[in-house]
Amino acid sequence: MTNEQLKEKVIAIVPNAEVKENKQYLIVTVPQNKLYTLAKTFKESEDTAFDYLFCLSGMDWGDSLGVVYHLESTKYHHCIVLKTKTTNRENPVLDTVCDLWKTAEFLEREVFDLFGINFKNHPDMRRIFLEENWQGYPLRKDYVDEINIVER
Amino acid sequence: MPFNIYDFTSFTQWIDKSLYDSCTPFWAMIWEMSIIGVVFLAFYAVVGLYLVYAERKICGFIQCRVGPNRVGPYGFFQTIADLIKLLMKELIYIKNADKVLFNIAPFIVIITSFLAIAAIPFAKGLHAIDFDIGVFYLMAVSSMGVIGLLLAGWSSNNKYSLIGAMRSGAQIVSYELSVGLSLVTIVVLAGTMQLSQIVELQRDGWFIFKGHIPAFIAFIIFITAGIAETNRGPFDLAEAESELTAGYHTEYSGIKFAFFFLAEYMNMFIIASIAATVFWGGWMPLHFPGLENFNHFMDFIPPFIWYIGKTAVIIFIMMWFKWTFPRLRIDQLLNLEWKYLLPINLFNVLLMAFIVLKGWELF
Amino acid sequence: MEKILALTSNQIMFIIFSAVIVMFSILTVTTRRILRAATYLLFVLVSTSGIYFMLQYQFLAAVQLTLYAGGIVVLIIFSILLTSHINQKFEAVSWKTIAFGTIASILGIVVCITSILQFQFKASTLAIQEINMKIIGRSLLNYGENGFVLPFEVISILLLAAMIAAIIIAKKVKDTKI
Amino acid sequence: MTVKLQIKNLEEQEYTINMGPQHPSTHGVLRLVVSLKGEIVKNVQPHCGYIHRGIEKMCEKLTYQQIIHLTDRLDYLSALISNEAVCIAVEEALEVEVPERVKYIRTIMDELTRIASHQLWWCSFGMDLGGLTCFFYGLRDREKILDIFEESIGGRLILSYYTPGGLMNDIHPNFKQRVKDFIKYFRKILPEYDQLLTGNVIMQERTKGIGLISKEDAISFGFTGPSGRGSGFSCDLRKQHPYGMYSKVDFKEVLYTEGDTFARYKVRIAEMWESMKIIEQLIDNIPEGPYSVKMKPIIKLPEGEYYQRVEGCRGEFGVYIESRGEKFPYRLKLRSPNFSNLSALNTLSKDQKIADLVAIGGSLDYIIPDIDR
Repeated sequence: MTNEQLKEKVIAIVPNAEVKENKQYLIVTVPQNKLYTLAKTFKESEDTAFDYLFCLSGMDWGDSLGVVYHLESTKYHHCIVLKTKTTNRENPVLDTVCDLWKTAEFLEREVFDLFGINFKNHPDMRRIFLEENWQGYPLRKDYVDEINIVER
Repeated sequence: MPFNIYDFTSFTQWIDKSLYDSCTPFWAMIWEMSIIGVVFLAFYAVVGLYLVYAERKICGFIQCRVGPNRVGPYGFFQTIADLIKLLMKELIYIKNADKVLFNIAPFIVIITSFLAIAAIPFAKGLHAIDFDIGVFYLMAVSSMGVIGLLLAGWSSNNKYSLIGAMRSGAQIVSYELSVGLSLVTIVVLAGTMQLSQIVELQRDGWFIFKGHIPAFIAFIIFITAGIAETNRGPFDLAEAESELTAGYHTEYSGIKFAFFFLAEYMNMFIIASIAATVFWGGWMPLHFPGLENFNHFMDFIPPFIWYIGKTAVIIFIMMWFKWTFPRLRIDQLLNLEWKYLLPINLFNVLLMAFIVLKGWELF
Repeated sequence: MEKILALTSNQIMFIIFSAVIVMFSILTVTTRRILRAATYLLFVLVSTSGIYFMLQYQFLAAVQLTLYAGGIVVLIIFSILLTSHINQKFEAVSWKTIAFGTIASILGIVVCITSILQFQFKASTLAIQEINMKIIGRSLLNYGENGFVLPFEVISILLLAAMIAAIIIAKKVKDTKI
Repeated sequence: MTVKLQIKNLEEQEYTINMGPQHPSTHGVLRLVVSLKGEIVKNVQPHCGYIHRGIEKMCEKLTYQQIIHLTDRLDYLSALISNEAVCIAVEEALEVEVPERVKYIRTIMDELTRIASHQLWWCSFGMDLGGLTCFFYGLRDREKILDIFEESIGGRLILSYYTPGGLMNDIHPNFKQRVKDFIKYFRKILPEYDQLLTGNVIMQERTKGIGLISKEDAISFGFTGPSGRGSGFSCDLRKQHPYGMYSKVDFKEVLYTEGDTFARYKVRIAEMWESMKIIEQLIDNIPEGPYSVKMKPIIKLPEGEYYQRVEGCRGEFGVYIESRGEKFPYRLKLRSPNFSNLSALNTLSKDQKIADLVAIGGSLDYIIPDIDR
């Protein structure tokens, strides 16, 4: 499927999605409540078949926190980038995709650990790298650690 | 002093007689016991240490490296240095271990291997005890060593140790059957269990040659099961270092660890000795009926050299196995014993009995 | 001192072995840790086989070692390993049990000692002689006089039955709703 | 009199052991909490983070040239390949075309890295199975590659040879000859690996049918690299999304469909052969020319987001850069193959024996710094 067709499909499912295209990928930003529906449709429908989530990155855009999903279809070899964000920095909650792609279970735990984004319906939402009693979320831009982070 | 390197009988009798002549029976006995004890202890330690050295050299050779080569010429004193290090090491105190059993276990392991050595004929007349039931005695004694491993594994209060102990227990108890049955095959052929007689019967050809195919099968099974009984690779599941760190002796340190280590090597030596004695004629030179000149030439090599040589060859084979094969899994290990070795062995005993009854002699 | 020096090796060994047996028997029943009890039992059994060796009764001694020390104690230890934890201890024994135990053991001692004292030990003139393995083997599989083939067979059938039963018990039940 | 002996039913009793953080089979400081029933593994929970260094956070305060040196420290056995991901990402973003010579050398170096990495994997896999001799055989041959690296690059493990726009310095004049000598030598020596381990009955029994994962699961877990290709998941980025010289050389993507430990083993052995093939095609044709293009001392990526995927030795390695036009990346995410592969460990080792868990871990070939980052 070409990027154009994918774009049409995205708009059909989520009309208010923000679609951008760069040299590599089609980048789709969707509201947080629509992400799971879109992801599920994309994974399950026959003509898209995005069965391979090759990257899941947590993001801190300053005003909002979010997650970027890089998807590929092993059947058609087309890729797409999904983005979703939440402006709630105190208690950010997004939908989990770990029932669609099993790799997301660990990757989402990583995002939770380093960004503090909670994933709804995730089976095992714990910190993965840091200790259980670690204060704060290190990869956020406003994280302060006076001892270890030296500002230049 | 009637010293003869071909026959130690007169030598040992001379020592015995001169002791009983020079002092009261009580002291003579005490002296005799002490001499035997010291000689065996020294032998045990030296053989154990140099087996470790041999293993390191052989394994180095197999793995394209040199092995120990710094302490003494060719690293000859490396293991002695290691022993001194182990002796001086701290004995780590385990807080929640069952201290009595924890301390007893290495001794049980080492004593059982020590007991077995007593019955092995090293050369003509060089024998601590020549039991009428020599083979049976060896099996009986070697069956007790596993208790030490089980106690060590359990009393360390460590899960790895416990798994290692369980494995070694299951393994040794199973493989004992094969060791026993393959020896029984030869006992059927020899008609005696006395080790000196078994050796003597091989004057005109070793049992592995005389015993047709069953003796050969029995030898293969004995070596396989023997390696398994000594917990050596590829059957070293009890101490599988990639899975269980060190198995039953994970928590041991210093000299107590050295005991396990030494006992492992001595058990290997014992298994090799038994194999050499029972299958390859012990100290008996290589003889073939009819080739008088050849036989006579072979007789010039002292029996002790023959014995050591044969044992060394078998030990080398065992080390070769260890450094070549990957390790088995526990269920495969038990399958091998119960589904293959044991049935083959039982059939083999029957075959041997049939051959002996028919009186088929190879030569 | 004079008396000690006059002892023969057999007597010394007998004293050592019996001391070990008595001591470890008592320890076996008094210890409150089950694996230690099994280990002490091992020492008792090994010492007993030592006495057999002393009597030149080597076959029985080796059987004692294989079956009791190498077989049964290993099984006991193995089953303890599977079931008990290192910190487990027996409960302290109540005074009633101690009283009954004492009475029973005193009675036992009295019976044994009286029967031993009443027995007429005859001095044997026969030299100590090893019992040949061949004789044992022949009589074990002999159906004539002094033959043991019937008990031998009966025991083997019993063992076979036990083995089959053990296999059936150990076998996992795949489907519980039969 | 009540002797309280709790006879617990072992069939229903699970107990937990900690494999690691210091354990010979985890190849580093990974902690696996393993629930066992007897010898059977019921559940494996990896606990990571023992060497978490926060590389992604560090990258946010480093220039792109400096980031190269950090990517070495992720998967130290495929250091050059990780470097390449960052380099290509930066080059693509700046629309810089690197000279042909650079592409040739990068591809040869990548494949040498791959062979070296697979050799070390073979060593440790043999050791995990208990065949200690493998370790020395593998290291003996790996040493030869490291010598080649040392001559041209200067380092042996953490190489940092690539830089945005080309290479740090040119290859040594001996390089071509030594690589050719090595290929000649290794073509003879690789069948020895098969003799020692692959053909061994014990090894095959230990690995066949163990640690099964289906193709669907492999894709779902992002189970890439040789491990994924053992399950038939065609995930070789050198074929799917070629970079460097890969589109111009002839090589096969090794695929096995069994999905067990032995398949993963065979994929890696076959990949060594393929890598040698690639190097042989390139080594004689390295064009003359500059080894680097002139870049500005401070690289500023235009605003936007860039993603570069490369085929690491253990699977897909990805770099996701979001730039806001500064000399530092705004956010740099590293997609590490080992982390995704590790997430499948529980599925792979369910209901296998402890010994199999070790064999499976060996066949996944995880590198802990890459998991923890």
